[in-house]
Amino acid sequence: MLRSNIISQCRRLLSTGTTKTWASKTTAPSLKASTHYRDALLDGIPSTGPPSLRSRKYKQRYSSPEGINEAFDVAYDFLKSKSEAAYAKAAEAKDPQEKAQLETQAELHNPEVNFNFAYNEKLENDTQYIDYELPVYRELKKKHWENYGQMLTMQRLETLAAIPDTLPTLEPKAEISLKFQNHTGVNRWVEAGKKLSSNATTFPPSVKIQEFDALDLTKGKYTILIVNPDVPDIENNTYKTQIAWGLSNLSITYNDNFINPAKLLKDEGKYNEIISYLPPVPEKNLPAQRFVTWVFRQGEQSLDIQLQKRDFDIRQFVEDFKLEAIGAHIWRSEWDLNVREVRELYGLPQGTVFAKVKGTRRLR
Amino acid sequence: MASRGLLTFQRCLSTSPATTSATSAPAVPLSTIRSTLLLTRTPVVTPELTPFETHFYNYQSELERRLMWTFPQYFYYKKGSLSERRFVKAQKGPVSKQPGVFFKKGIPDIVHNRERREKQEVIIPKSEEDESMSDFNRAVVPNSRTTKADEDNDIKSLERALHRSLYLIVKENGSWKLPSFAVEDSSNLHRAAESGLRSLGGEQINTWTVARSPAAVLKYQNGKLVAPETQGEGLQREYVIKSRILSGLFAPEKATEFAWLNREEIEQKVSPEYFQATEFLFSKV
Amino acid sequence: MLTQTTQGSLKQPTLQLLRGLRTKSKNSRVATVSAATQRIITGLSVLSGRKKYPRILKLSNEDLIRHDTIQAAWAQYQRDIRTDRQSVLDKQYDSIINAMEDLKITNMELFKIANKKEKGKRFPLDARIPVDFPPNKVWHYEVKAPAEKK
Amino acid sequence: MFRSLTKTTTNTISTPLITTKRFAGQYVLDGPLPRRPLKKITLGKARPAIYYKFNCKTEFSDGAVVIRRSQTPKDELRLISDVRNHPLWNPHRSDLEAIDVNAGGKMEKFKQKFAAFNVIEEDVPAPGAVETKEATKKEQVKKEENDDAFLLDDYLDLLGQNVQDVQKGGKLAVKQKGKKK
Repeated sequence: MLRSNIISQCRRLLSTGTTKTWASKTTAPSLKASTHYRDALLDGIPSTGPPSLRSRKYKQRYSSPEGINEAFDVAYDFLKSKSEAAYAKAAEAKDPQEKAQLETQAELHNPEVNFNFAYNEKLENDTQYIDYELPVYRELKKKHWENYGQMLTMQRLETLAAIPDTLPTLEPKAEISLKFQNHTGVNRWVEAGKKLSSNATTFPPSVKIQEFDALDLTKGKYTILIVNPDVPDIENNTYKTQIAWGLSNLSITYNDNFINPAKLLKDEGKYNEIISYLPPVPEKNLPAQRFVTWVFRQGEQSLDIQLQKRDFDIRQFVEDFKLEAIGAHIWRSEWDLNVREVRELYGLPQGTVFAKVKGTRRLR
Repeated sequence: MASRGLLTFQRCLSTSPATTSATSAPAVPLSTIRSTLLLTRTPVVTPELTPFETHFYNYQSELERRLMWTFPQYFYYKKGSLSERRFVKAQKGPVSKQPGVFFKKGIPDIVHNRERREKQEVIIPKSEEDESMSDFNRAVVPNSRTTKADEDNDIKSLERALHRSLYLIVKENGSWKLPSFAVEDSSNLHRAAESGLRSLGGEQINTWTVARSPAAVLKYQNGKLVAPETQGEGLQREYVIKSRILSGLFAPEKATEFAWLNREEIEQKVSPEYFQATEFLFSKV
Repeated sequence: MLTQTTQGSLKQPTLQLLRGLRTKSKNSRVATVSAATQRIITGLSVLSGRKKYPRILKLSNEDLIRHDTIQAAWAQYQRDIRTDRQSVLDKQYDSIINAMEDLKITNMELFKIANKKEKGKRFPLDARIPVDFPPNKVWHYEVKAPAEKK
Repeated sequence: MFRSLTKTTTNTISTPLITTKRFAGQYVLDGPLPRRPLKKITLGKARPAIYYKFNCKTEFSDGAVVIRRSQTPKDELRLISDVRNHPLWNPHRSDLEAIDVNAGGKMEKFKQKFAAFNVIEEDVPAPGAVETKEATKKEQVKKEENDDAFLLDDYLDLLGQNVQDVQKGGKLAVKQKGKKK
């Protein structure tokens, strides 16, 4: 014990690089921390200070808590032995689900993996550091998503009544993020439930579908439907649902899962556009319209339907084609000064101006 | 745990019909039943720490010491008193801020004579050790956790391996096992075990029976151990009664070989089948 | 400061403003409180952390991950101990059940005595919990019969 | 730039402050400013009270040592009498004398100090002994009891030297008169 301590102390002083290696069976680069931080992470903070601090002054001032190096060395060996056992089990496992679970277990407490995940971009991931092909990063991301993103999205979907108004319920399995990539400069991920200007939503959104489960993604295909349940139906004095955009037969991988114009152009002919994009053009003096993006697993079947009419019964559609909803997103749109330009751009007729209703009285 | 509880409940329910049938059925002859004593010497000192535990506890205590509030000296030592002067004299004060001096680790941040970025080390003033000190005043010097019996590896001593549970085993017919005694005139199992122990090892022993109900049953067929679920004719049964030794000693008058051993040593002494059947009774601590 | 001047006994006392006159004691900043109040203040200030807090512990990114790793390893270690202990307890419990069931078949008399509830049973008075360092006399070899209860 | 900044600050100071925000959602109406702005403890910023503790080596009467944590500035503590040498907790040990538990304690000191006044047990005070007030009082009470079967609690003795019995009713006065005669 004492001897190993002295050796590690010497190594710290000489800083010739760490000798610690995890029991990883693959040589994926994302299972190793960047060389800049690796030695400090595994062998303790060097006398020059932690590499993660930029300023020389703060590097000098920093001091680690006492006893952390010795405790870490023992903890690392302990976890590594557990990891070896899990890898040995995984080698014998037949079921891919079980194998993925064991591999996750083997890498979940690897400090390098945790370091990579904690301090790198998680949504627009660099596969050098975060590789979602590895089950451990999917597990970490799933925990991260469940802690905030999933709860937020579900709360917005339920409080804005998108859930009973479009589809009866949702058991979220994948993280759906949405963004409008265009010249307007609104190039941020849209928070669920946000009101967007009609200028920003002129062109179709880009959708990111992050799967977490261990699936065979080469076979499974995906469908995206964007529906608007707040289209005024003047004849019946009510609202009706219209489809704003529909895509099917989309194929994704764990890392390449951002459905944006670039990807659609590249995959031309491989996917099916159920109906072309109709941007939100809400009428004046109506309450905000909800645009709900639904993402489905369609299995191995091909869905080659093309719709002509915008009026849409999403429940019937889902039932007909046996789609499995895995995630949803929502944004809202209200009339603003840009609506006229959008209508002109898409050659739409002029919108109706409704009478102003004071207060919160609803249309009957 | 719930299913386990339910199991006992079912067993309780099933006792009543079984009782009536059992009374009518002929009992197994008492000569085939023996009472075995599992006599434990519980640990005298706390368990030894593993390297992981040692380092982890050290790290946690260092973290706590770093986050501890400053020691309120003014509360324990009255201002201007002799004890306060002695206390203040014993302390190593922190390095305070000096004009024109560069501090590599940052300018000292001292409040109430404590560097706020580090743990506070309070030294308690000690008077010099001398002959005149009474028995009450002398410094506390703990005894060693290892004893002479440990050095000699005296397996008959109760003062060995103070951090472990020790169990009494005896050599019977050339093999080591737990001491077992015949049950005479259907008294009861725990009495038979305790009186048997005294007849073998003398009256100078103070034990405490944990429970009257047996902790396990060992079954022999033709002198060989069989599974505890086995039923049938010609079985020899040994019921294990748990007990603890509190003081006194086991000193057999006859030349009976005996030993006080911990779990690992028992594993080496007894036969593998015997250890297999009884291993869950021996504590790992 | 307004003070009364007594110049001329016949005159009415007048109020005159004096500058720079000290109105409080020299150590006016030190609150002059009674000893009892001071005791209460001292006692309360022991409970208050206002001047006793050390600085917040800030860990660098590397150290934070190292700390989390230690905690994860400890949690795993404790879990292992827990499951181990539980499995032994399960075995012991099953063994007791099995032995009692067996005793019921073999000898009803013995079973009835073994199954009897022991009312008012307590731990022995001379049992001791483990200590960090052993006593001077580790084991007491002589046993005296305890005095009978009156 | 600088000037404008100063100007605005003076402006804000000169304008009377109507509302002061103390906590989120709580407004205190027009009044004097609080001397020190009340500090709001935000989520995750609360700090637990970790008092300074010493590792105290505690030695039992038989030499066993445990290390316990204590706020008292002591790193050693020695117990004289505890469960390890008390006859009650060691029923099977013959080497323990039944030592007086209170030896050297407060009760013992008290007894030593007031041994001279221990007259309650004796019926007749020793000749030559100083008659204390208590003794006389006791006599009085006894007489009273004999005279009139008036029961007064003996417990008054326990209260101390200068105790005066409470006069209840007029009977006592009558007796005193009789005594004076």
